Amino acid sequence: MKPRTGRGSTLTVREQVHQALSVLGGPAAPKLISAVHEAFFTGPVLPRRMASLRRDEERSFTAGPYQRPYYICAALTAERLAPGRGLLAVSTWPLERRIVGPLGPRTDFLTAAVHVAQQVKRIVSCGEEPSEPAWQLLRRYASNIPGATGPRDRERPEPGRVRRAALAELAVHEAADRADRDRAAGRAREQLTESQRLFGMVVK
Amino acid sequence: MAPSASPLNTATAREYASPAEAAHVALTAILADLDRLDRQHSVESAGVELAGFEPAGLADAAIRSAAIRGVCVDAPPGAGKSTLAVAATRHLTEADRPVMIVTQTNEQADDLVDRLAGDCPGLSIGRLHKSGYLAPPRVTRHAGITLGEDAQSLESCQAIVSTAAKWAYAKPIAPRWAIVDEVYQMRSDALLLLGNRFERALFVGDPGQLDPFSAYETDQWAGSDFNPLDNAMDVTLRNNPGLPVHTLPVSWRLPPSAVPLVSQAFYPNGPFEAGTRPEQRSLVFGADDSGDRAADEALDRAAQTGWSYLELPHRHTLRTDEQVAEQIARVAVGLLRRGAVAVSERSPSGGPVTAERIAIGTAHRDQRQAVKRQLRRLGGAPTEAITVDTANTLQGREFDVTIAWHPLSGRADASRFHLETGRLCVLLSRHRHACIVVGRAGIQEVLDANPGDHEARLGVPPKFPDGWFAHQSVLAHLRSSSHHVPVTS
Amino acid sequence: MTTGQEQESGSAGRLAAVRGAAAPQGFSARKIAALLDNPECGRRKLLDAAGVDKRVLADRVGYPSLFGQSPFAIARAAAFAEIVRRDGFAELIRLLRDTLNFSLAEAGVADLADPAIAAAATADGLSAQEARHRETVALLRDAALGTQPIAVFGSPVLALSIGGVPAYLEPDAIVHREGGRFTVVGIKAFPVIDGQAPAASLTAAVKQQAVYQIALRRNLADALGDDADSVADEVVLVCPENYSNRPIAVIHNAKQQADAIALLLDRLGGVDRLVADLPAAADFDLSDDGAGAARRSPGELATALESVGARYLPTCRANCDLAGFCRGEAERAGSPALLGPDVRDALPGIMSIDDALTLINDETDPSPDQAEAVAHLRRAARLRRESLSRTEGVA
Amino acid sequence: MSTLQAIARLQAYESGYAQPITTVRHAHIADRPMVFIPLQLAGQAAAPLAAMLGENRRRPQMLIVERPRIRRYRFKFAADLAAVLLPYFESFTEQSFGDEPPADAPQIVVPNQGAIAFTAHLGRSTRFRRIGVPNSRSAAADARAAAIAGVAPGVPVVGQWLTWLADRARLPGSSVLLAATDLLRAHWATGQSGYEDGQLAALHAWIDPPRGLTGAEAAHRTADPILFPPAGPGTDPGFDERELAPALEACEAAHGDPAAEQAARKALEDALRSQLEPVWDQVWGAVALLRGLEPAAHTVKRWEADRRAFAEFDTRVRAGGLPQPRRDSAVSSGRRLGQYERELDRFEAQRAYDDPLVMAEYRLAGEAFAGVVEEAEPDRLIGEGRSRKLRPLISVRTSDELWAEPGDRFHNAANPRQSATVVRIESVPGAAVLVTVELTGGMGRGRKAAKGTVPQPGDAVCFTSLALEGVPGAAFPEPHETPWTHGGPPAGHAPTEADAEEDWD
Repeated sequence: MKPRTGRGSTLTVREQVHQALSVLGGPAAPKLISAVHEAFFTGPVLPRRMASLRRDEERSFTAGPYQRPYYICAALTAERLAPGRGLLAVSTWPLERRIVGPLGPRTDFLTAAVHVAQQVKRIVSCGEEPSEPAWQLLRRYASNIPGATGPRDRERPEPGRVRRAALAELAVHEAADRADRDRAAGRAREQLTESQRLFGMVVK
Repeated sequence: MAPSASPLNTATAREYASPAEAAHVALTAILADLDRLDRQHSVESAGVELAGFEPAGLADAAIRSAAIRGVCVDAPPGAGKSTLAVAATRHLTEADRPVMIVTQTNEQADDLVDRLAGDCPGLSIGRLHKSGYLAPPRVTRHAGITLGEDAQSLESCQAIVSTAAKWAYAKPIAPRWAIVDEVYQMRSDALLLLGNRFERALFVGDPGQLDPFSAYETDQWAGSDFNPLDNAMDVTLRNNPGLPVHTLPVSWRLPPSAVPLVSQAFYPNGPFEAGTRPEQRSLVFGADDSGDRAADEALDRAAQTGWSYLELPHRHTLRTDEQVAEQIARVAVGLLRRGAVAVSERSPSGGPVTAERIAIGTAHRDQRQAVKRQLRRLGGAPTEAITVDTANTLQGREFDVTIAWHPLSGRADASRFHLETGRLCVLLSRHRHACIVVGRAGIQEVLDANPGDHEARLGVPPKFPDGWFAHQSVLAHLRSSSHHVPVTS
Repeated sequence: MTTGQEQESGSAGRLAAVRGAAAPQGFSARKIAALLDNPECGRRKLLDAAGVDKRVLADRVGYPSLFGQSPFAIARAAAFAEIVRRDGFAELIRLLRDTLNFSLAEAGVADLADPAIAAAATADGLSAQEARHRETVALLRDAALGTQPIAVFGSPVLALSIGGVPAYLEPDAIVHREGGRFTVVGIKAFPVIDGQAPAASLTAAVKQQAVYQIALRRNLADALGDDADSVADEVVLVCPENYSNRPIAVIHNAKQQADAIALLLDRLGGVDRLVADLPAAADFDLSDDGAGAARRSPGELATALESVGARYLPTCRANCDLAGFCRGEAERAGSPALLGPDVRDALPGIMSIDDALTLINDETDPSPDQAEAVAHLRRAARLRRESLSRTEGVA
Repeated sequence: MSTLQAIARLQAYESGYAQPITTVRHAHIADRPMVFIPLQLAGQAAAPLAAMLGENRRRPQMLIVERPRIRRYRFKFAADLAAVLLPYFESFTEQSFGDEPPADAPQIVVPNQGAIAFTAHLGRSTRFRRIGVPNSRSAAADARAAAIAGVAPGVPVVGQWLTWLADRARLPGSSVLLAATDLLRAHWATGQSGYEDGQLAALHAWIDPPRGLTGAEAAHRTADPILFPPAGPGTDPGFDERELAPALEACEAAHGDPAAEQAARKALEDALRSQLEPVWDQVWGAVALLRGLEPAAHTVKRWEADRRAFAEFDTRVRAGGLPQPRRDSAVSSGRRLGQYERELDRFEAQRAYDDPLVMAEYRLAGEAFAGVVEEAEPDRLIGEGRSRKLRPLISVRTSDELWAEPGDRFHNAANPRQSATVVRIESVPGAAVLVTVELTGGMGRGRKAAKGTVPQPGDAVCFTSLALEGVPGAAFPEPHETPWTHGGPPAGHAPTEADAEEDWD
């Protein structure tokens, strides 16, 4: 019997994590994943349920590679290609997207902002009211991106504006960040086994 | 404390041929700023464009903006504060600008009146005073000084001199230029009381001396831009960041032997140098024995090196340590008995160091009393004219020789009060020739064990130098073999 | 003035012996900053230098330390730190842009708590802290030389030698402006309300950051050659704003605290002497013999403690685990210190409360050195008697 | 601390019981004080956890916050507090009429300075609130209003009152908000350090130990935080861990299930009561001890000032005045400091005039002297013709250490309006001095002194340099006239929406 979350969801944890990560479009820590799931799906995912997830996925991958359409895997630190602390990612993403260099945390944050803003916009354009957690999440991004909010919309940031602001800052980091990712991804392809490419290199 | 960033930095003496020249340059720069403010002011009140405002090197842009209404001057000990006040008064009154002069004590007010009357014949001077004030000879001896208890009766005078306290109660008269003296000893709430009596002001003060204080202890305004407990200079600068701040670069009081220590220990932000050369100052004695060996040795050291540290054996004592009080009295009496003569640029042939030219400085009032009693006992009438006072009251005064009761002598610990930088600075910077410090052994240990609480407050920039550090460096200097006179037994 | 390290290089071994078989207790920045509270207390100096766990020791000698931190305080601190750190230090980066004018581009982050760092280095036989320290220094160096675009160093590890005892210190963060200075950042859960923070907490925080400043300066100097002004005198404290959870940054100049602590650190030479003066038999071994029996009895430990002079102040109870023991000692000795510095100051040259009382009550005659103080005390006692007798009924 | 107090501490240590350092009580104790003991959740500045309060020692009221991390519950606490305090305040305004001060005023007694600071925090975090009425300016505003709905009408008002109390408590000699530890320390010296006197339990034990124990023994027992919980606002970390944490978790878990909520709330209340009750008794104990002392003459006057101040602020609140600003302007901070300083001088002088034991401190410091009149020249006149004035001379023999010099001015402690100028000081046998002073004032109108206004030979007299009446402060400019040196006129401080909606998490 697969573990279920409390709030009536019929999805497994890995499915919920996948949902959330697909919204964010980049590596994320369990707490954020939980917040996203609460904002747009069926409520929070208890972080401790995600604790063993990466290891379970790795086990099932090594048992029979690519048996599943996707695996919840690791993000790799650019320098050591080791699993980034506490970060979860999706195996179907291009390797570059799972690399975390010095600018990685920032660009992933901005990318996530873009996607979250789009998600909220979608809900609004369907004439529905986004949940308070959704607004909370959007605020969390908006308040930390220059130009994402004005004096008027601190409470209910305007998604389009948040998106534009995030893209604007992304443009600043783009080149440097891309270079880090490409370089690291290249090394990973040369040096790492398939499993390591997904779950990172761990020095024993 | 010296304001950190200053828009214009008056050159330090090093860059000039002579201290005199450096001082002159500083003075000229200050007067030039007064003119700019004044011109801008008159233009403003005339409400016309600033046409033909010739560009000058200094903070003209800033000064053109109405924000700039004052000039600040940091003056280390004996750097010619009153000379500046007199010069500024003459400068402004000659341009038909009446002046109000604000001092912190009646002593200072009378001194200034005396100087003004002497240096500016023809200047009409008003001395505004409280009821019950008795004008001292140095005031009454001049003609052309009008005394009065209310400002209106003096309004016709070009310069009106009074204490901040009296100005605060005086009936308002038409705003004039203000010259505020000893502004670092003036509390900001005291300036707030006067703020509407002037439109432009020259603020002069010594950043190294004691901060104003209140018997009511509170930190409720810590970090506020208007903390009434802060000194008037700091608060004015915090609210008017653009004000030009000058530094007078030369001390005409302190002898060359004293300047290096005082400057580096207490004025890291505004170093200064001596206006005199070592050979211009000397202290000689008629007799070489006063009957007290320790006192004589301390006096001889002081005469040779400008400093001596008379150190009694270690022990914890009451604040009023009779032995220290007695030793101090013996030094003072010895000074008189041995007929000390001070040779200086003022009196190249030498003038006697009379009781009037000697001061004894203490930290506490009861110590002052203890010393006075010992003086009466050991010296009698001849010592009556010796000034014995606490650091607070000695501020701004000048003497030939001073004797200081070390604030940490005989103590088991060092409180914030005893570590206060300004207190030590005042005690060590009143003299023209020599300073004798008296204390008990063990001060080093007390310092090492009590580094001070170093309390942090948001919005309150830490003061430099820190009292604990100043004490450490001063003590290191005093205990060096050339000044140290330990008393055994 | 020679530095503590030079003087102390030899004493580390002897200190280890004093500590015995128990695991050493590392120096924390707070512990080091505590030097300012009571620098001349030999007892604390020695025990800290030897890395003895004062809390356990206090327990063993029957004066359990009354300190403790509420789980709520701990949880609150952790939760707030999480807010500041999450999303790649997004909140901190916002604050750096507002308060230190960081440019948009300066958003690079390094996580020095990443277990991979330790993992990688244990391979070369380093402890986790050594490894993180090595990595920290390497990255700081790169930043200083401009080869790495890192603006925020999270959980770096600095090294500082305390009287010859090496200590590893972990600031919350160090930030760096390209071509600019390094600034120590502390994340604190006490609030800044209308621009003011509780004085005690703020002062403690500033002193703590000052210790990091010293370590950072010394580490950079070792790595890059002397370059004192590459570290800003100002520290940044990130605290909750008013009554909310929203982080706000405040800047404070910590030079005074740093100067004072640095000077005291260099004077720690005293430890040498303290160790030397310790009786051969005395040590503070808190370990057990493996069979669960303590190596040292409470009695032995107490005797060892008494053989090192302490400088008890009532305020010790606010900042030292051993305060209870030292108070007990002062009580047994009837020391005036028991009644606080004010009373002690009123009794110069009088060593015990009993002496004071017999002198005041004219039961003994003062020594010449005491005469003055005693005369004053007797005058005071007389006035007190008079005034009380003048109004019966009270007392 | 003076040498006299050092002596008192030594005697307390010797006897094992606290010793008096005054002969009368220098604070007013109201007929209907209200004791207020707030507790706060560790780690947060103004997170109320509970409070025990009331006018009746036997019927304490308890307020608790079962979910202290949730703002709605904090506002509920503030509302509950208002529901107790506001009626208490109003009960004093009913009888007030016209310019006469109300017959009595509220008096809040808290355990310690920490509680006063917490009172200020509570005031600060509630006084700017607006009552949450949704107003359709924008969706955002509505959402926010919804969020702060439940801010009951009383909340901003009680916020202003708490702020007023905390401000007034800074004023020397005021008795509207008193800390029990301050009250006790101002009247007794213990045989422990001043630092330790900060703990109400120990301090109280030294002064009023249970039967069969000395103060020292009783104080020793208070070291156990389980028997003697701290007096707040911080709770004992051990208690937090063992009892509070589980109790609060239970409340969280029970949320949504009324029955369970009831039970959990009850459990929490019991746990908190165990921490509050001992303190409650100590504070009331302190009030009783102080009541037992005879009030000093001037307390009446000072309490009248408190009553007037109360009435003034009450009118201001009723008139819907603005809440106090976050920080003082230049002018208001200047005015306040001036008032504090004048009150401090007056208070210290009054204490000395009211209390020989306090006066003794000044005698020891050489700022006062007491003795017996040896000679008197009661009818001495000086000056000529119309300007002839009555200036009696008296010579007082005193063994007090006197620092004075001829010309120094003193005041007759028994006749404050009479000042005495030192003419000469001669030392006489028996380690004493003979002080001759010239008297001015306090002798009636005529050329002859009114009967009994000039001390006679043999009279015991005391003269002090302390003056009961200080000089009034100079007039500060009006705020709108704030000079350029102090940044010019400040912007007004009407609370903004942001103030009203400030987070409180």
